[in-house]
Amino acid sequence: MNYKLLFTRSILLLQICLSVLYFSTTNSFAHQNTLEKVKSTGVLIWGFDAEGGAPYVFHDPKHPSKLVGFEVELVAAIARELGVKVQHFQNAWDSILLSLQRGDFDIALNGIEITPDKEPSVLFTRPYYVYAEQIVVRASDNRINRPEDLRGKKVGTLYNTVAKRMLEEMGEITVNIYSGQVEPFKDLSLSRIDAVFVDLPIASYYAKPNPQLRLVGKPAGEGYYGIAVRKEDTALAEELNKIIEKLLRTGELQKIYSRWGLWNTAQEKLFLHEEPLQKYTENLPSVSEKVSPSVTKFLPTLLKGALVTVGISILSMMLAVGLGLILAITRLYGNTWLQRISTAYIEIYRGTPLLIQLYILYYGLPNIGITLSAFAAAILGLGMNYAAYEAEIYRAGIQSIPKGQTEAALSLGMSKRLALKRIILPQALRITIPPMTNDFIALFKDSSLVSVIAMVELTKSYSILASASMNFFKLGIITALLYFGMSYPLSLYARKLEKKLRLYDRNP
Amino acid sequence: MNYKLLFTRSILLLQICLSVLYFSTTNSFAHQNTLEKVKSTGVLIWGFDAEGGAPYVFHDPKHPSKLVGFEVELVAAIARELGVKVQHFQNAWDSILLSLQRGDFDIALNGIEITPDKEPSVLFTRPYYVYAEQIVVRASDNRINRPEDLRGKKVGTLYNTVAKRMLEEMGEITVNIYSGQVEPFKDLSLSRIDAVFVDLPIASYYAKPNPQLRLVGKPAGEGYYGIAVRKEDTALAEELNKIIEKLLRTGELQKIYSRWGLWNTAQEKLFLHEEPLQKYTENLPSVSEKVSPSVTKFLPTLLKGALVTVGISILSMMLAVGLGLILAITRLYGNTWLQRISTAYIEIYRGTPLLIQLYILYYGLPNIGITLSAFAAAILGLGMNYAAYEAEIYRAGIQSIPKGQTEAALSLGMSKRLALKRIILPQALRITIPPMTNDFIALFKDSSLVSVIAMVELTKSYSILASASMNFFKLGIITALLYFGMSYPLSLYARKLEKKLRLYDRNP
Amino acid sequence: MIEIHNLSKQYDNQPLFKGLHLNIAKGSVVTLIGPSGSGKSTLLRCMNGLESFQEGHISVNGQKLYGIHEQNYNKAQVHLTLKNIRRKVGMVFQQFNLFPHMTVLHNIIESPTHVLGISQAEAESNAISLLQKVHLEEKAHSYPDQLSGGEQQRVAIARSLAMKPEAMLFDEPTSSLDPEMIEEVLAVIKDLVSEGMTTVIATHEMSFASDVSTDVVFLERGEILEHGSPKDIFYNPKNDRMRAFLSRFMK
Amino acid sequence: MIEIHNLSKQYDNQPLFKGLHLNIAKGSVVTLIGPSGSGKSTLLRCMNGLESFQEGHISVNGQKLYGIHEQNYNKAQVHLTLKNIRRKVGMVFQQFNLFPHMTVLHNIIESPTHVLGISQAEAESNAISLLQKVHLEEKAHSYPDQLSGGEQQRVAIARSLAMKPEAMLFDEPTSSLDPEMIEEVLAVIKDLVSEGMTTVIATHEMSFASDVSTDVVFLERGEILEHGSPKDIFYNPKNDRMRAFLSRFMK
Ligand SMILES: Nc1ncnc2c1ncn2[C@@H]1O[C@H](COP(=O)(O)OP(=O)(O)OP(=O)(O)O)[C@@H](O)[C@H]1O
Ligand SMILES: Nc1ncnc2c1ncn2[C@@H]1O[C@H](COP(=O)(O)OP(=O)(O)OP(=O)(O)O)[C@@H](O)[C@H]1O
Ligand SMILES: [Mg+2]
Ligand SMILES: [Mg+2]
Repeated sequence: MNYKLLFTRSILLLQICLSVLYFSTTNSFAHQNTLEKVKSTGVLIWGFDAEGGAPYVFHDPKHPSKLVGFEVELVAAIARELGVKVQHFQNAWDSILLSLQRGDFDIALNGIEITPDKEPSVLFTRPYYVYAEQIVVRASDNRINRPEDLRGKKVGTLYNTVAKRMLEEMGEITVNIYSGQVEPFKDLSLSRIDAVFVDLPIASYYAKPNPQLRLVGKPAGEGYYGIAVRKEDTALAEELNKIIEKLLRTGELQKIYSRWGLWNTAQEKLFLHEEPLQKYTENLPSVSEKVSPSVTKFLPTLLKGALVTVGISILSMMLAVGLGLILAITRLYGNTWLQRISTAYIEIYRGTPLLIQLYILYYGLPNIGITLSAFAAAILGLGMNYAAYEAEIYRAGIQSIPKGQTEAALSLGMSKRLALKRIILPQALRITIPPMTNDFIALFKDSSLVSVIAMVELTKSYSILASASMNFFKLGIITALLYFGMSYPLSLYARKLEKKLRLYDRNP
Repeated sequence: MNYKLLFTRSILLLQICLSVLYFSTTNSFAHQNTLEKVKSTGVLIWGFDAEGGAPYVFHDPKHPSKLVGFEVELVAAIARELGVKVQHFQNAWDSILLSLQRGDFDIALNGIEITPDKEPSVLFTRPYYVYAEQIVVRASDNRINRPEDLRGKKVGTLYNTVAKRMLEEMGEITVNIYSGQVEPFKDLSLSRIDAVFVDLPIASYYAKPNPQLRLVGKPAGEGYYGIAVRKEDTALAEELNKIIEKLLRTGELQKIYSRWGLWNTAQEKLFLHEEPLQKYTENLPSVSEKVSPSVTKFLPTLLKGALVTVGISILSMMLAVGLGLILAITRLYGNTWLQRISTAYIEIYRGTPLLIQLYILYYGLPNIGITLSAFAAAILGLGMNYAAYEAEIYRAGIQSIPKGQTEAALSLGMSKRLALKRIILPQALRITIPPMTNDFIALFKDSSLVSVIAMVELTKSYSILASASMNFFKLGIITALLYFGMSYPLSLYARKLEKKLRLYDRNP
Repeated sequence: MIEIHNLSKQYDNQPLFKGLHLNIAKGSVVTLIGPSGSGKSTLLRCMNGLESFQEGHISVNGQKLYGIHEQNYNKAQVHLTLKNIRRKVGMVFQQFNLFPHMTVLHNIIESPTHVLGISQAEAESNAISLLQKVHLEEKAHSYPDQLSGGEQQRVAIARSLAMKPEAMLFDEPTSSLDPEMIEEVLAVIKDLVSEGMTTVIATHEMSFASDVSTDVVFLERGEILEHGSPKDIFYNPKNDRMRAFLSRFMK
Repeated sequence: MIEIHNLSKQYDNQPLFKGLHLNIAKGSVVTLIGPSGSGKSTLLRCMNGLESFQEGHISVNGQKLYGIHEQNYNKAQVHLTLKNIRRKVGMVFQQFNLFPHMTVLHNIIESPTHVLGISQAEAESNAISLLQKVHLEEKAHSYPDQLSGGEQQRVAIARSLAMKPEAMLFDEPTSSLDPEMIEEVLAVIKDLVSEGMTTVIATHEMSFASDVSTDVVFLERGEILEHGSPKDIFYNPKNDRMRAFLSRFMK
């Protein structure tokens, strides 16, 4: 339930959006010499994405309005060297280079890897950091020793990280994306996944003290982060190169990285790259690529999440319907003991929070040797919880049918079972459709609870996308619409079914 | 919905508890000379509470297994001066001095105020920090200028802070406790509260950039934090005093505090207190006070939270029942337009997340001039949401009654309205009791959502207590039992009512 | 008192009445006879406004109910008309339709206290005397489902009479009654008639019809085949169809 | 075929039957008559095991149902006994109890196809011929709530007969029927009797009872006051109470 956080943010952002409407200024000086502009105005505008950006750039948890991170300190040092102040420009990570081209800010510095595919659109400075990723496996598992061994395995990682991107690029890997840093290691210990692939510091913190886990292979996927500027800003890039050189030589860069626990021997390589990795080009940028980042490109991911939500909801509702029916029938017609058991089941499952039930299923059962997959635990947890509610609805429905109907069926030689199946339940169904529809719709939303056990459903997808793009409000509306889009057809279908089952002599 | 967080923690802690069972060692050398023990073993055991402890001691959000905070650095410096290593001992804040006396650790250093009431039980060193709290009000509000002016006002603060304790000690103040740092200032702007009273740094970050708010008065409640040791450890205390002196003189203390944005001129006063504020006493400690911290003392707070949950649930259920009935009746008997409106209401309120509805009520309506209290917004939000569900249940109930009943009533001269009230609804009620009970029980748990709008109900109370005491698992069980304790009597009553309303010729 | 003018009604495009006329004078006792499915119950339900019809109008005590295809049909007006009609006209259903959640006594006093505003005490004493009339005083505190079929039928009659209507519509009032009870109910109805009550009864009990009625109407497939005094109808039927229908009674 | 031995039953400590004995021979047609509330319906329901009783036993076709206070009462056994009894004994209820969610045709074929395992096609052709017998073939695809009272009654009879029972219990089968229909149903029942069907009928229609039955049982307050041939009972009643009850019929 990231709800709270999400919506605190979305409301905040709504307010931000509104104030932006008042104070918005479009930067129309995009293509003048940026270095000159920076020096004359005394302000360096820095583009970055603060969400999910620790330890790069992130909101200080104790003072959420304050940004911290090694890149914040790096940019501060750069600005100091330039003799200017820093102005922050928050931008969705995915569209950061587009915004840079459009002229929203002067430099983009936010863990942007120096790769050839970016060469046509922006200019990079010399690298300022060498990054790497680490594999963690179970101590007893000898199968995985290199990144290549991850193929065909189930690997956990964190969302919005280089590691995740690397895994997805490797292909043939089932990637489990977590938002918490504890859960992937827990699932690894429980053999639910085969390996964890994350930033080395995280791997060290969690896996090293745990005797069940071990780090294997050298940190992989070494690469370089550079500062991106617009292609025409060669002067700015050269100035930045000089500053990086200086910060390296004076040891200030090392100090900053050490403070964040990020300094390692790999960083020595920074000294090797006195020239930018990429050659300057004198072409002017193509203006054709200035597409504003659109929400529609997030739709596939949201729809995938919605699909998971629908899948989980439908399967667990099926379980709830079946089990609920059994519970209702044993409660009504069973012997004293069966009645007591089903009554107890109903009271306990209704009376305790669903989340506790999910946790016991997913993290508790492994203690007695039953390790369920996240999907199975989600279906079981939701289904068994809702079964208690459905049982009561069915009981009410069955009890609303006049006894004469059962008597007529029995006197025609039907068994109690057959009478229930052919005569009572079909009539009861119509009365139970509206409350069942209620529950099914509520289930769509309750199913977001399963995100705690590493399932990426709609709310989780929203959360991932929103924190990656900062589009909380727009995405929030789309997500709400998607939820509505699930429940409304269900309502319509239920209404139609109800009409079809209409018994003539009932009230309107 | 702090659920996720809470239960991630509670499971973590369950595991911690279990491992503690394996590795637990009881410190049986409590009463030997602690300074000697520390020096001979080379380990200083430090007691603290890491939850809700920013910027004192807290889990680094990027590496949750790592502790950070200015006190961590301070203790590191002290240990370095002593020539020993630090061993961490997590302890509930409320029982930290009891545990110190019991011998669980050597020093307690965790924002513990030097106050006379603690004199009989522990020994304090000279102060290591001067703390203060700041009042924030609306810029337009001239009523409050000093802490004394807060009397009779509604004041927002954060849970588990000195400011909260100060407000509660002042008395005659309605204290609103928030867990997020943004919301109190938002509520202050909306005139829902009259002032915010929090740590100066937080006040500065949030209120200074907001033209609607201003800081008034000098930072209040200035006081001193000291290191607590056992009463007999005068040697240790003197050693610590020397170290604090040294850290002050060399400027290292200032450096640590500056790094955390905690240095201010008030800290100069630290130089004035070369002697401990409290005189050493030579009495041995009384062993009689070694009571283990019991969960029962949290019960009153939990019960208070449960009361709020029950209150909110009952009131909003009453609203849901009333409004749901109106919706069901207009949907069944209203003219085309009324039918459409109530159908749309039902579909929209069922189809969209409750949290969005709550946010719009509480933070959205003020934009059009309607400012609801948290309590009113909670009741309205939950009630209006559940009304949509109840409406469908009532419709099903009404439709299950044979038309002959209405016809008989009409032919006896009753109006449609009277027939509905006296003949149809009483019969429908019985069928609607089980699904209504379902919803009422679900409401108990859904009502925890209102904690986002500064209501302290059961889940929130749990969250506050658990983070204050680290008793996640025990308190979690108690909380689940309390929820069960609310729903079970309701179930019993519903069953009794059902039996009373039993119509003879129905199925069992 | 009740005038049915050119009544046309159809169920699912299946015509039942095709321009039916009938006048029921104040104080008369009209029995509707005819084979099953001929439209007796439907005609009674139309008179009480429980069933709408397509054309024609029914006037009760001067209050006019129009068919929904008529020009004079006015939805707002219907509401008021129905209220007035139903205050004056009681109805006893073939399936009784007692209120299962109320005791016999409460079934009876419900409408007098809530519609007419009669005091609880007065309504109860009225109810008791009505229950005595139908020999059910000892079942006053039973629930409908604890009663036999005939007992339920008699409660339904008492419940209708408690509203002191000016006209009563009975749908097969004697079908669940034993012969003795039929006598009793007959006596009750005769009493009512002597007090000027207009009564319409759908029945299969020819002897009951011939005993009690001033007019007999013979219905077949929604048409009035014959309308006359019991003597004319039962002992001198003009119509062959009628004669065949009555053959068993005539034996 | 049906033997009732020392039957005692009470409702809420209100005794109804106090040691009742009755033997119903195979192929006989027994009518139960008596005032409303005398226990006719209850007696029928006991024979079909729909109502439990405190003492005595009822044996149908050799299958014995014991009172719940009897030593021989065995809950597990009851289940099997009931199944056997109900396969052989059909019942038509006073309130019809048609299945409202099924068409007339489906009401009739439901049990034959699901209990007896007869094919859909065969069950349907049986059903159609039964509907023809009760003159309702054109209502085969209507729902019960679209039928008149008499039509529902006839469907209920057809539904029971579709199970080809060896004995039939009718609770006021003619109460909603018009005189012609009574003839028809009588003919149906006579047919059944000639095929060896044992029949028990609770009725208020004395002429029907005297026409059709081999035995007449007069019940009053749960006691059998008289038991004999129709001739004896109707034309030579020994009992004063009976004579009073029959006075109207005798007229
Ligand atoms: N469920 C019940 N609870 C209590 N009393 C009942 C119940 N069912 C029936 N009775 C009583 O038992 C008596 C016999 O009822 P039963 O229905 O057998 O009468 P009946 O002979 O069929 O009457 P009728 O001719 O009116 O149908 C009646 O006095 C009735 O009130
Ligand atoms: N809701 C309905 N939908 C369709 N047809 C209906 C409906 N109600 C009644 N009918 C048909 O209208 C005709 C007249 O029904 P009605 O109930 O008035 O007959 P009746 O004269 O009262 O018969 P009975 O003596 O059997 O009670 C019947 O053929 C019946 O099937
Ligand atoms: Mg009828
Ligand atoms: Mg009966």
